[in-house]
Amino acid sequence: MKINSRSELVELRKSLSNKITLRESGATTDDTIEILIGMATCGIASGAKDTYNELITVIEDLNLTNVKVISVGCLGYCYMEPTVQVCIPGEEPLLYGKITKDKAFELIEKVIVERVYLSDNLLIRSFDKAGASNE
Amino acid sequence: MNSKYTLLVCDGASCKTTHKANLAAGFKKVIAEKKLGEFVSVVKTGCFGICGQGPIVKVLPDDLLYVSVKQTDIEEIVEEHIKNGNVVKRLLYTDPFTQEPVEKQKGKKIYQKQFRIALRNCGLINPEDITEYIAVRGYEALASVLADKTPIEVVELMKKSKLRGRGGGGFPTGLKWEFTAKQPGNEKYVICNADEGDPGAFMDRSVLEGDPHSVLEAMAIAGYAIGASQGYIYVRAEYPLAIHRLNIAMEQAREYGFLGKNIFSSGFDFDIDIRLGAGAFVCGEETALIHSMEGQRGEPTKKPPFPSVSGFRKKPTSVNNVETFANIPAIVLNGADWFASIGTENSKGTKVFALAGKINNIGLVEVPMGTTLREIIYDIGGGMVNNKEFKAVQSGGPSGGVIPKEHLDTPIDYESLKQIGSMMGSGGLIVLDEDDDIVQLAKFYLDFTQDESCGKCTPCRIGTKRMYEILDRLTKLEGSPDDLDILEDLAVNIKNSALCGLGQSAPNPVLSTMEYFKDEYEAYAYRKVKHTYSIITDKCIGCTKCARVCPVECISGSVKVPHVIDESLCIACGACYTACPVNAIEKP
Amino acid sequence: MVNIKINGIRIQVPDHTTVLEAAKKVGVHIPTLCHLKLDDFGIVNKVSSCRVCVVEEIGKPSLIPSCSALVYEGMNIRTDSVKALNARRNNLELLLSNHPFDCLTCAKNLQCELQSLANELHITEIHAKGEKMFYPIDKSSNAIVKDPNKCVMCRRCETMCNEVQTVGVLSAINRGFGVVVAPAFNIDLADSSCTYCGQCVAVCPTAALIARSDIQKVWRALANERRHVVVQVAPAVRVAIGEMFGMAPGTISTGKVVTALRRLGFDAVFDTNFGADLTIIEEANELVHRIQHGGVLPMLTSCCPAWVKFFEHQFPDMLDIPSTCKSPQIMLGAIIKSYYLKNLDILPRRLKVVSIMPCVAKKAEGARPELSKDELNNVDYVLSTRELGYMIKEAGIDFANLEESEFDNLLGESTGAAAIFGTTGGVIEAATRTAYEMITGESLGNVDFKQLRGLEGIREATVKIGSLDLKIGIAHGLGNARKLLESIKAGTSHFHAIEIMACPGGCIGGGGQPYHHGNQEILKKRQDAIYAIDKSLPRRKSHENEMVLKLYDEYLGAPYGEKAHDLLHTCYTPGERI
Amino acid sequence: MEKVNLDLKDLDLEKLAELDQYILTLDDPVERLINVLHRAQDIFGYLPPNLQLYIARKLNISAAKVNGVVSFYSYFTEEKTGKYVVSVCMGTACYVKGAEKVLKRVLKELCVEKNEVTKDGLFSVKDVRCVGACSLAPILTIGETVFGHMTEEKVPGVLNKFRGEINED
Repeated sequence: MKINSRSELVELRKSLSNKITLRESGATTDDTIEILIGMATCGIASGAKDTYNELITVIEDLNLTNVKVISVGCLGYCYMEPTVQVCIPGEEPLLYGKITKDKAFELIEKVIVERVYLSDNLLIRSFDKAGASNE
Repeated sequence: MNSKYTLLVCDGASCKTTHKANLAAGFKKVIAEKKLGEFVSVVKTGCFGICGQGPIVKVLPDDLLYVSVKQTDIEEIVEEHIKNGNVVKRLLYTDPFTQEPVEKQKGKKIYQKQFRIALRNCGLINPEDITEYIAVRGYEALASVLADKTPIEVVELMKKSKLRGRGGGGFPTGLKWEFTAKQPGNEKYVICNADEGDPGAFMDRSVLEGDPHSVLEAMAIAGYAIGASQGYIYVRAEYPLAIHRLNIAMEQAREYGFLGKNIFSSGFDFDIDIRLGAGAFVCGEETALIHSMEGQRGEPTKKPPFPSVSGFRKKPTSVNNVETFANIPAIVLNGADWFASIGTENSKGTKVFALAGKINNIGLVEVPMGTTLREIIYDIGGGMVNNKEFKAVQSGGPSGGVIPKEHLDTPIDYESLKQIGSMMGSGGLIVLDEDDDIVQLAKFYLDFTQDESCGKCTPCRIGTKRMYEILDRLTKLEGSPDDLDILEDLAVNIKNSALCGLGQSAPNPVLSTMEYFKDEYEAYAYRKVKHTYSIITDKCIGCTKCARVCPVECISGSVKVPHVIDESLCIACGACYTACPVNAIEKP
Repeated sequence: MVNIKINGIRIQVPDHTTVLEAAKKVGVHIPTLCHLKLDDFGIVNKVSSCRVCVVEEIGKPSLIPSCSALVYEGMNIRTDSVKALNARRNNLELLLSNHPFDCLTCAKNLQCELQSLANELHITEIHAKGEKMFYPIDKSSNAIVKDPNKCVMCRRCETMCNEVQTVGVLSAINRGFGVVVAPAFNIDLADSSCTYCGQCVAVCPTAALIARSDIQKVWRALANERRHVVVQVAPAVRVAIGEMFGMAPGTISTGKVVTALRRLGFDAVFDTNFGADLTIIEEANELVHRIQHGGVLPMLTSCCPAWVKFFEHQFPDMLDIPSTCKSPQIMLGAIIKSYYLKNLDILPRRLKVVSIMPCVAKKAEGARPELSKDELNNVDYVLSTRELGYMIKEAGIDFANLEESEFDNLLGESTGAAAIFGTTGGVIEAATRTAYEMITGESLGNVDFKQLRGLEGIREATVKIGSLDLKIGIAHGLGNARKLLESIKAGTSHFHAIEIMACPGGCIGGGGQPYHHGNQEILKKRQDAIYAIDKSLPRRKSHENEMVLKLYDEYLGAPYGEKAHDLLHTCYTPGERI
Repeated sequence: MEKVNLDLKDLDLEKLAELDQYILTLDDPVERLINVLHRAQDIFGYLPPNLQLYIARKLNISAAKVNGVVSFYSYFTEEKTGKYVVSVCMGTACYVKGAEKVLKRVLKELCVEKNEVTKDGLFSVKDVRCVGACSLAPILTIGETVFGHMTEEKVPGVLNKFRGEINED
């Protein structure tokens, strides 16, 4: 689909805004839960691929139709790889570190299903960033 | 009362367990009682990271923090702030530096030392899905320059932002574009230098893997500004994932018409191709990079002529690195003034650093220029592993130098780092602790440099080899005090007379370590370095652990009796040092 | 014009002047090593890699290479700052620290640019000693010895081999301290498609690339009383050898060379120019034969052995177009080993033919198997002009003050046509003089075909011979030869005859000549001398050489005939390109 | 000197066809020599002299130029490698955390020098510059697999995993 003008682009972006507000603040009109997993070289070297596959398996096993796993780049927390960000509509997105394959089930079960935190893996987001959602 | 508030109530693990507070429920209850439900919503959030002051409540859109909030404070917050619009000053977060209560969170250094521009999308969007990039205003910067600005205006914007090259030298990007734009001729090129060869640096890789579209978009903007319709990304072959994602991104960008002919119906054509590196550090130097792209040995040529005059295929070429490009869409969208408001006087914006070495939080950080090393290492980096003593931080890779303790509070920018004998380089920061041998480290770097020297010019080809040999002699205790003079002379000469920037900076690891750790060099030169381990009798508890791990069985002693190392047999492997539970072993 | 300041002296110089050139104008000398400038041939080696010519530009942190840095308005240079002087010394010391110290027995002793620099900068101690590069010495070829351990990475040879000659044998291999200039995979030169043109040797500042020395073998042959040792001297030698004895470039010393050779003990001294006249008669006949019998055209000259090797390796599918004539040295060798030999009462093995050549490739040519008869080479030993100079010096002969004498008359007569073989355009001019009279049957009044002379890399001319417009092409330097060959291959050029010489300038600029160290003035003087010899001779057409005519009469029979074919013609073998 | 094999007949025809096919897709294969070499190394596993010569002929450039380029870049290897290439990262982060010891142990375990192939053809060892996963320092990679936080002691176990694979074949 070719975008021919700035206004077309802005229209398209507006239709996609839920994606970002969910990840930034939890605000969304959708009810899809997103799990972002860091899949850059450092993440993969720490086992992110295995975690990714395991997350998908667990989600399928539990038949969680509103949970999407999305591979993203590196957040910079290399010492805590693999890192996972859980974005639940209406809640501040939370970041977890060292979510290896064997932690995947626990993450889904506790965070998504039971809605409690995995306190040992909780990672403090330590940065602010140049805005994207403001115009 | 016409705005809708959101209360973000800390529900982090720490707050939950230490205070056993159920603040969120409390707020909901009070709000319901006061019938304010339609004006305010309560959202439980994760930890804000200042757990010592928890529980915390963040009020949006006022964007201010109340700390140490107790059940008994709920009533007051709702009544005063929500209903009457007055800030509850006694609960406000206090800035630890100024001791002032902070009313606004954003833009102030509260706990977030990092500010991400180049990495703004890394880890937040799916790099293989262009719609996610579009959702964060992707390609709007390109759309806006094509719609509203002439190429000259884009160059002016870049000049005004004062963005400087993030690859090493720190040359102003706007000026580089201006030189290239002013050259006659229609055939010009934009090159993205993604040959991140500095060992210990991986920020460019992260950007390419996490946010490839921002680079593509910026290259198109550069193409428009300088009058080029073709760009190339010169990327290390050692980065297969980055190459894979770039290829996907380029394909999607073409599909959406962000690359190719007549972009945004503006008549501007621009496309990008990938050229692979093949393992040569020197190809980070722009003339060497261009030769490599032309299928030649990656040997630098003298400048001038600069690539902006005669570059790829002898045509005017602008070479910028990945991180530089990654900043550009944000600059276009937020304005040059916004960017120029961040950082120090001569170094604007932020810089990404790759933190590694003996530090707890190894990873990538992006901080405003002017942040001190102490903040990076202790506040962001989480301090030293095992609480060892900080010795120095090596910055700028093989072209940079070490920065010792006394300069930890230097605000980092291009000039200040140069002044203390290091350089920004690509932004690798390797943290060293008391166990690290500085002369060995210098030797490591010289080994790297002489191995990676292209071999073209005399000072680099032979000079770095001789420097390495001297360091090797010294560390084997075969050197002499004269060697120190020869080493320094060589270093100065190479710096003065090598052909390319890499050669000229190759001696930096030695020059800076000699400046700050002269005594360690002298210890080797005068052969005062003790190269065996020994046991501090007073501290030894006779646990026998050291004797058991010693590979040459040179430790003797019986249980509960202080042990002794036979120094004539010790091979200084350090096994005993690691094994000792009571720090009774002294290092050489 | 721009205004600059050098060591405080203000000077105005044209744009695009280098700092080095500008400094020269104010009488400031800056040492150089890798720098090489041969403007007339379009060669500037500007790698700026040795860093021996660095100077300080006030206000700049790094030193700049004066050989390639261009001046600009307001530039302020110090060539004499301590910073620059130290860097030069230090870099030279570094080069020396990686150099074998066998100067006393080195082939380049007192001819070595590195050695001169060490003397100039008065280096008496190497401070940073260390490991030296080690690569085996390549003595595989009959022409060139390559000792990478003496290489200073000036890359002049690489420039010559690739950009000027387009032979493409040499390249920098590996990197860093281990870098070496070598053929691909560091194979031996003999296994490569090296043409032995010797241009690398001509520009190498040290002894990393030198011509193989045959002096000892020649001394031994001369010392053995049972050997009959004869010598021949090529046309370009006599205008250059004087330079080795302090004589001005372009001094004609034909007679002195003959005297010197006799004093060295050669039993007979012959003139390769005789062979050249013979070549012309054969070549002109071949050309006329090809034109009149619809043979392959154009015909290419084949006097230059580097050129022969070049087309064998680079154009193996075009081996039918070069003339089948042997080169003058080999023709003369063949005649000596047959015609001359039959009047001597000795075993063929005991007759040794030595050639004095301006060339490195001639050494390899002498050893080509197809150029031998009954397992005896047409030529046994080939000495370069330089080598003859060394022998004369060793024998204590005061060359500059020698009396002059004549070649042995049996194979010593020659014409002006032969003399001009030594320069680009000469062979084809000589051939034209003969072909003209052969085709038209008329006597040629003005023999100076000036349209064929000059120093441009590729020249074209049309000579009217009766009703025929003879189209002639000339190229010197193998890069130019390649261009011409490719245009023929592509069918865009149509010539009757083409002359090619591998070295820039022709044989006067040969790889075996006294080192000109990049000074093209010397080459021009040599060329002038060649034409002066031509002009001074009573006979200027090869077919007027009475000795040559007598040779055909008595021995060879008809030109381009059966016996001539057997003795004076050869064949070519396709080679690999590597 | 050891004779260099320059016999083009020793090259696998099928693999050459694949390389030719790739070269055909390039508009300027001479400028893209490095890409051609990458592809050739992907197909053949390494770049032996006769393959370099083949590429030179194919692109109509000198073999010296091709070899000059191949020998300049450390990513290209002219020697056959083992079935598994053990790459020990020698980036600074790994270095300060003891990568040298790991490398030494690997070489000792396999009884080889750097860039040498073990007798069974299974392994060859090389040191590489920064893999870019500094948080796992010191790192060692075998094929695509990354082993982080390496110690000398872990080396035999890691290698055995790959030895085992062979036995199972």
